[in-house]
Amino acid sequence: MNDVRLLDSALVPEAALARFGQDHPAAGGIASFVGKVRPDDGVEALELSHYPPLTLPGMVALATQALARWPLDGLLIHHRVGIMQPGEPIVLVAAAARHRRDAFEAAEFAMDHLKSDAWFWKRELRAGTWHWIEPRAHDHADLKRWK
Amino acid sequence: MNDVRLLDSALVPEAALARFGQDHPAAGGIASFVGKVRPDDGVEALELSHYPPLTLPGMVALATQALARWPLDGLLIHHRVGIMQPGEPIVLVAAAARHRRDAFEAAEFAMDHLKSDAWFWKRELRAGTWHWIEPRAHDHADLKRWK
Amino acid sequence: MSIKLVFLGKLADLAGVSEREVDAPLDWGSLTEELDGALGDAVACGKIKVAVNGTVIPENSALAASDGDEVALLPPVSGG
Amino acid sequence: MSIKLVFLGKLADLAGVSEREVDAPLDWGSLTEELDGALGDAVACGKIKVAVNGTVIPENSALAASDGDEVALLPPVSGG
Repeated sequence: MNDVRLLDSALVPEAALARFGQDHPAAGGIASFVGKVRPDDGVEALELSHYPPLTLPGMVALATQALARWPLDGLLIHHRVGIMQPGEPIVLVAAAARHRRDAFEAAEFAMDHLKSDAWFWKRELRAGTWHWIEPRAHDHADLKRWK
Repeated sequence: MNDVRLLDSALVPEAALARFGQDHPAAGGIASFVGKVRPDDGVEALELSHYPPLTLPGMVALATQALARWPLDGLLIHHRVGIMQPGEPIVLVAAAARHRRDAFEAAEFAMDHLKSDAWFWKRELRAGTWHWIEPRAHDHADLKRWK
Repeated sequence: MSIKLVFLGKLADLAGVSEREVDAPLDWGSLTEELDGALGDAVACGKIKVAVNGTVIPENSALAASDGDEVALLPPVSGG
Repeated sequence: MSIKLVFLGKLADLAGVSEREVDAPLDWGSLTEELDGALGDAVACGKIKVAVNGTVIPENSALAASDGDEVALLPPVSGG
């Protein structure tokens, strides 16, 4: 029902979405989101690290929560770890549902939690130096929508 | 910037999304929605008709409206006309933006308007007979969100 | 001296054709007289909008089409 | 008689390694004594969470790890 993965090599959203659509032929709609490394701000590379005992289990729990909250046919969460170049996909979320509002909400819910409530640590390479990315106040505002 | 089309043959969401992503390399995220003919309710086929002097111009105006309302890198609206089988994609909407909230909202805005405020007439084939689909009260509630 | 009437959605079913030529000029009164039976009823009572040459007119009663115009009869669009 | 300490995110940079063995048993007091310099400061003051064998403990002060345990030090996750 759910398809939750950590990937240490290229994430190809189109291929994953095509498969997800085939896996849920009865869903009236699929809402999805692809997040990419922004090719601006002088960022030369992004590295995501994770902690295996927590990160994937946390993502699986997130998917289970979404499925309990909205009537979904299925939820897909694919997240990269490792070093990525500007323009590369970092995350793909897709929600299949009978009604489009449910699909949209579940996909946004998953994205908001992945962005600020999942066990990932990020650093950016700028001008040849790695910089760790701190939490942002804005992320917590995003999470409050779902309380 | 915008890519708005009426298609009278198969819509392949994955291919269109891959192209859209390439067209907007600087967008941090792309939110999208695919709506399909639901393979249930005994529906054997769905036919969408349109009126060329109004339908595509209305979709183009919708995209322009979305671009004026959210800071988007681009908006894609591909909509089928003609006869479709259960499981076939009817519509694809995708919004590319720097911030994911803008992308999600613009995609939902476009879907809500396409579903109830665009010049399409639909009929379903059930048990060998075509039935025209009437407007639904729920659609107007969906539109009110955006007033 | 003719006008092209275009029937959309279920009106095309009721008319049996998707378009028909009618004599110019045409106003809302002569249009509803022109169309009889179930088609006439649907147009008169059915929340129909009217487009002239690709522009929806604000009030059906303001219809004033002349030779060469295309008049489209648009039933409410289908829900999602 | 040892415990595996795992450093995540910027703590791995400060520690210079991603993991280190320390003597069992380990509580929050002996852990903060064990880590010195910038690493010690970051752990003591930095809103760190602690996981023992893959489960985050509710209060760092309740840390009580014994031989064979894996103790992970988790700085705040990065924003989106």
